[in-house]
Amino acid sequence: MMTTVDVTPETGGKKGSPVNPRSRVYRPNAKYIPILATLALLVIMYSAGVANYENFGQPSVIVNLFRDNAVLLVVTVGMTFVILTGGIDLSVGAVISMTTTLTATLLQGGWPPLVVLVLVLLLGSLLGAGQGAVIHFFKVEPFIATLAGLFLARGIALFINQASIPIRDETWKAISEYRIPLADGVVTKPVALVAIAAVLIAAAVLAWTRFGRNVYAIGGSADSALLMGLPVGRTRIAVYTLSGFCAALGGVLFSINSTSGWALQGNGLELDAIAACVIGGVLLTGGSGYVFGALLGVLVTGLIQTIIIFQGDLNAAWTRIIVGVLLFAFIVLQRLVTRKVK
Amino acid sequence: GCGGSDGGDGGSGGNDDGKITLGFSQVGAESGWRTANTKSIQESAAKAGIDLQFSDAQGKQENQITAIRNFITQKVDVIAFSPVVTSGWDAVLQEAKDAGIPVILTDRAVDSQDKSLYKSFIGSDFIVEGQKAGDWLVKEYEGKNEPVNIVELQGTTGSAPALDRQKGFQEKIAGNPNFKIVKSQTGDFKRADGKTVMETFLQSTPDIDVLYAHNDDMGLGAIEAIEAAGKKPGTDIKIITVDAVKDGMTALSQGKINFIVECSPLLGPQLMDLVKKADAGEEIPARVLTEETTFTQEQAKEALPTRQY
Amino acid sequence: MGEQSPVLEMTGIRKVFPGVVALDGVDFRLFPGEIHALMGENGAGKSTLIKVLTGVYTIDGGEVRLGGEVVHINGPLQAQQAGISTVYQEVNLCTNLSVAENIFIGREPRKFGRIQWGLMRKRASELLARLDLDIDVSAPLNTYSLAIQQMVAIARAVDISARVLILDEPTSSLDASEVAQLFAVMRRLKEDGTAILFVSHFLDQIYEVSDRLTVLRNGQLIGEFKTEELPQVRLVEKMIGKELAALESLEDKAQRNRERTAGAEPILEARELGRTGAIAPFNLTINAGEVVGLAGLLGSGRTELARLLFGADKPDSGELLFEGKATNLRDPQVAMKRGIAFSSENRRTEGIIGELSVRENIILALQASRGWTRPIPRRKQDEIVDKYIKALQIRPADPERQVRNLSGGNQQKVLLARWLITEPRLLIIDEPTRGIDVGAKAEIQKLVAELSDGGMAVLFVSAELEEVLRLSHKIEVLRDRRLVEELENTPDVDADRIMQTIASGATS
Amino acid sequence: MTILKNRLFWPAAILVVLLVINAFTSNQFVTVRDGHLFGSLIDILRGSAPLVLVALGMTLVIATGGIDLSVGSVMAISGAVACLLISDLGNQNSVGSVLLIMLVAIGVSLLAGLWNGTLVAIIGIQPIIATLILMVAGRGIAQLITDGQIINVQSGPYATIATGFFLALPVAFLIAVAAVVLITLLTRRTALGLLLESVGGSPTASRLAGIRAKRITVMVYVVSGGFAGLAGLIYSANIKSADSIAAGNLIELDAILAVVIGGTALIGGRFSIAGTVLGAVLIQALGVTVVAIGVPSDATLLFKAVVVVALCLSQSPEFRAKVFGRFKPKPVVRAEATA
Ligand SMILES: Nc1ncnc2c1ncn2[C@@H]1O[C@H](COP(=O)(O)OP(=O)(O)OP(=O)(O)O)[C@@H](O)[C@H]1O
Ligand SMILES: Nc1ncnc2c1ncn2[C@@H]1O[C@H](COP(=O)(O)OP(=O)(O)OP(=O)(O)O)[C@@H](O)[C@H]1O
Ligand SMILES: [Mg+2]
Ligand SMILES: [Mg+2]
Repeated sequence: MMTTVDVTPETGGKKGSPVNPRSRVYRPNAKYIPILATLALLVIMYSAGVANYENFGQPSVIVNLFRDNAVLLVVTVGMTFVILTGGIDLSVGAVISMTTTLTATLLQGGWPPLVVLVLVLLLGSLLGAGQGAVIHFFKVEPFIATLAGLFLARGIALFINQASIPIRDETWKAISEYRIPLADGVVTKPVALVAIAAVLIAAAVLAWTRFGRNVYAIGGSADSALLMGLPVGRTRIAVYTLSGFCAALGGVLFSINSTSGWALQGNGLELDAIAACVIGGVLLTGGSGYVFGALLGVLVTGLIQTIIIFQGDLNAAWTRIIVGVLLFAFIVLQRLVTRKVK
Repeated sequence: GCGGSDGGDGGSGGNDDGKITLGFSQVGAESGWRTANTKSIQESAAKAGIDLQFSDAQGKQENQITAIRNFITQKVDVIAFSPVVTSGWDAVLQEAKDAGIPVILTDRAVDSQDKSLYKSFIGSDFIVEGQKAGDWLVKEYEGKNEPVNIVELQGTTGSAPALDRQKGFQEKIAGNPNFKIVKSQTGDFKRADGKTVMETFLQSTPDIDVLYAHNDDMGLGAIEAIEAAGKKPGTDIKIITVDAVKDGMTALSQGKINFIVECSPLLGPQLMDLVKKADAGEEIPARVLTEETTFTQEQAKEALPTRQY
Repeated sequence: MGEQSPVLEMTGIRKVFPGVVALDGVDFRLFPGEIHALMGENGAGKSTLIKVLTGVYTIDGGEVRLGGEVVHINGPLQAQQAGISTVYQEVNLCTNLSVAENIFIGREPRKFGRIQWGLMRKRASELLARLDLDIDVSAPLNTYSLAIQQMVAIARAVDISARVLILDEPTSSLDASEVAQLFAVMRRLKEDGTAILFVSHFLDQIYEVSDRLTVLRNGQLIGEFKTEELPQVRLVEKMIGKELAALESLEDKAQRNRERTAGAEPILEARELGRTGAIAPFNLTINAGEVVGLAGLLGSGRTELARLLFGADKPDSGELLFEGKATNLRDPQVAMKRGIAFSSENRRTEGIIGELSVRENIILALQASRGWTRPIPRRKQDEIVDKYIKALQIRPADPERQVRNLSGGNQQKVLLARWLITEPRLLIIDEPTRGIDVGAKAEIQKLVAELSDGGMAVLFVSAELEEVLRLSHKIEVLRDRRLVEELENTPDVDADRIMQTIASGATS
Repeated sequence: MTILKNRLFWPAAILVVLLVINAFTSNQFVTVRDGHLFGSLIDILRGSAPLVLVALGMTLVIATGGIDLSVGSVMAISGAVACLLISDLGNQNSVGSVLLIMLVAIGVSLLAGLWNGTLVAIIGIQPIIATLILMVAGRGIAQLITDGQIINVQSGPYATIATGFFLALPVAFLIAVAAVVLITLLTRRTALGLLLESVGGSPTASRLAGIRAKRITVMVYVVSGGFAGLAGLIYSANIKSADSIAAGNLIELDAILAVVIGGTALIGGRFSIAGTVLGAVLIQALGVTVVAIGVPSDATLLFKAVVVVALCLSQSPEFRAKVFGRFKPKPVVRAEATA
């Protein structure tokens, strides 16, 4: 096709290298192996629960899993974006507490629900954007910038009100009590649907938009991404904004779930979210992982919790130990399976 | 009770041996007090022949909500829990009610307006505890007209006991302008933090007359700090604490603490009574107060040998 | 073309890094439809000039005109929008992404805002086919060798059809055929009116493809010349500021070396050693004092073979004899204990530790082999490091500078120094002259020859056939990840002979 | 000029400000009483000992690009083991037995570190999740050891490590100093520091340079475990009891913060022991200052947030350039003007 001056040797032989047994069929799957392994282990864990505990097999166990972990799920979605760029966001739990406290306070003060909703979501995003800006422009480590954000958000929440505040607003209550029947005797709530929607949207954004791909690129190598002419600063700030938004949304869901606001709400949630991401195969150094993985991570932690509750005879000490043991077993198995298949 | 007839149904679903199943969601294991509370509940459940489904929420409301929902799925007969916070239980309590499972609150209250969401609340009143502490102080300084500098070691910022014990205490001492809370800072209910904070109090405030600690542990930590500063706890600085755990009572009997307001963790037996009644559909009182008292140094010496925790 | 006005004009460019004046009043012009070579020694300031132009570094003085207008470019994104497309010296791609994405990221084909993956992959395959590269474009880039990554970077830059195309040492790890493909593409673009800025240390390539050249030395402009009017020797003189005699003397030396091959005892022997998916089982013997060259095309398995001999990868068949005894090179540490050294072709990710200083990078391997409890005394460190900074002309000659801030060629020298000070019995060097200027390259070749004279065995991997021919006693030819032939480097062996083997090599 | 450019200048400045505030609010900053030093400065130094120890170990772990979340739990375990064994002693004041017990507790902590290191280096689990396992389970183990109760001890020798004085200085402070000196010698007088930084800078390149990255990784987790164990002993000796729930709770966050304030990047590579120590003392001083100046508890966190924000901004060269840059002409520009 191309005429060249040199006598270039025949290079067609490169195509089907006889020594290369790495079958082409396996290749596209290789990147999904961690996720598939996680999924398989999740199923095994669930089956073990069904075999061991009465009523574990009820569909409501699975349905409740989504509903009880809706907040964590939404927050984890935001966290996934941040981690994919190689960053971390410690402020999410605190943003939740700030959001719930503010929501409850404002609703108590008679503000219209829609205004409150928009306001708190905006505030969460703003805080996220601020963190992103500090991280990008001043090259402050994400860890320390978002830790400051954590102090700030929870500080604001505690400053507003230390006590828990009930929400008596009709709209909030109505959403909180609204049930969506799925099957006979199985109901779910709007919060679960919001969470699932968040996962689907995030997955689509990551897979099919430029923004999503830029996120991966930055995580792979921010320097290279910059040299490739990608909008690194913009993307990075957007990612933290998104995480702030997700955390605020999580806070709203929390306030709907519990019709209350409290400054200590969501304490330690950031670690749960990070753990869920990592369990789901998202690489903390950035550039690799999927939202569905993070979803599986949330389900794994949720399922461990459910198993512990169904076990029912563990005191605090044993609860911790068993959680640790299950986590360990899961992670090691996941590691071994992926290593073997590779 | 309205859930009585359903309760039997739930019982048969939960287990076949006809035993009552109680789902209990504990706040966590944040202090020795809480561990004693857990133990009391576990032991008295065993004694009363009640199947206990125990779950530890590690201080998180979301975990508790999850646990309660799972109890509903498991079709337990009765649910009891010590709420992490006061607000935010309406939705899940409604679900329990719809499933016909009676709910009993222990130790901490909820602020639901619909009182039919739970059957009973058994536990102490933190505000009253604060008031008792205030009362003692007011009495102690009765007739003396000198300024009294008080420092306060609060519990975990934002937690119900911390807020209420502060509130009750303040109410009582507000009447006398001599009483002045000069420093108030959280010691997170922990011994070590109580010590560190007290060290700083001692450095920055020359004459402290009274220490009010929201629990024994912080008070015990503070005693260490006071002793290290070369002062005599109980004499140079009067100390009031809440809880009356064994270590606290010992210090009280040794004269290192002046007054302890009891906050008994031993709710188990009373709770099991209520559980049985609730399961049987019997009428039960909406508020059950734990039997608690206060201790002076003399009373402590008497009570100490028979203390269980 | 001369009468046209320049598409790009830089005047009085100055760039200062803490402690170094990288560029000092440099002028540079680029006309549409020309291939302009930027020449200079390692550290002369070529890459810096390019990075200043594309806004990676801010300018400390001077101005840039694009199409006659003064522009202030703030970053690569803006440069790209202004029609400047660049391949930077070190491969700067996101290796976690697929090949196709690396080519198209930032400009993915979209429909309703949704990336069209299928179309993207198809276009990527087509584009690479134009560079005669047939690879799976949906595989992550990090599954491919550095040379392929380099091709992908070129494909990306070429596809961003721009007014100005900048190629900073794109050919440093490409073999002859790939270079030919690249040049063909460059000529086509040139005909279409694109202005191309080209950096290379291969003088032959410069003379083959460039129309005009600008020479830098020590951050200063030496001059702008028409390529055809400047003989090679003069160019080298201009670059290094003195005459280059080293090359000639080496020629003799290599000749002499060829006569003395047999008789030495084997250091390393591979028997049916192989690794599935990487390299087919092969037999290879390396004798003391012998330079063994590996020749082959891009992706032919040279690197894979070399890694096996160092224990960087684990073989899954065959055995390895070290001085006649079977050894299991479990990991590099074991290999080092035996006296094997390996310098990777991928200096950025497998070579230098950017954050550490030149000194620390140089002593790293030696220190590792001594173990952490026996630190090399500081005085000795300084001694060794100074010696090698001088010997290899590492610039700036400041041992405490972060390696990250050195020019590419100087980083390569640091790596070489790292291995030389361990005084290995077998030195495996993968593309050691990659990105190294003519002068230094000659020095390094001389060094290799000397070392082998002194009894060291060397496994020499290079995409540059000339070099392999000049240095090796024995040449192993690879094709399709299979060792197809072993040639004694007799005088009748030349590039054509090897190319023939590669082309017709028995793939039985 | 150059001192202003030093990364540690601003943290140090803030620390000085905090200490000055303390000097003013406290009645004794440093005085001599009963033959030893006393006062709020001494309190701060003594109180920061556990954090300094934990942060030291954390620095090494972070230098290799890892993180250790389990330090708090290890503290709890070590305190629990020590107090349980001491409370069983016939004579709690026997120095020999107490020393032996402390060694046992530290041994257990080293094992915990070995566990972490194995998960990270050998099995290849991401550090944050590998150490999360022990963070969760470890506190459970500590609770099992103490049966959920607070175990009191009345051991003079044990209490000494936290509250005793030696040569007029607090023993806890001296232990911390000894640890700092030890680690500094270990990393800067041997090649360990270089190898650590190399592994943190690029694990692949380090492996190819013949560094046994795995071994080093395991080692830093073991060291981190050991220091956490020591910190746990001081923590529990300070209150003469083992509080398995409170001990070391959230200390990992403070420790990481101290490391980052000290100028060690979380991605690994170059690390600064001096910086970490500065960071740890700063955090302790901040906590004390909040109490000393009587910040109301509902505003405490906001106050801390402001300080941390100020700190992280002050450490950013970009921020300093933007804020202070306007006031001084850039040297580079000046050089050009004269050229
Ligand atoms: N970021 C930086 N910080 C400090 N000094 C730098 C930086 N980048 C480059 N330099 C210095 O600037 C000088 C010019 O380097 P440059 O990379 O432009 O050289 P080069 O001509 O491209 O060399 P090579 O042929 O080796 O690639 C060198 O002395 C180098 O050490
Ligand atoms: N044509 C190709 N098709 C698919 N994969 C290839 C091809 N060429 C190279 N590769 C990949 O790149 C690697 C090439 O191997 P290796 O690095 O040994 O090549 P090399 O001979 O050193 O050539 P170079 O370093 O110049 O690319 C292999 O692991 C393989 O996955
Ligand atoms: Mg260069
Ligand atoms: Mg190669």
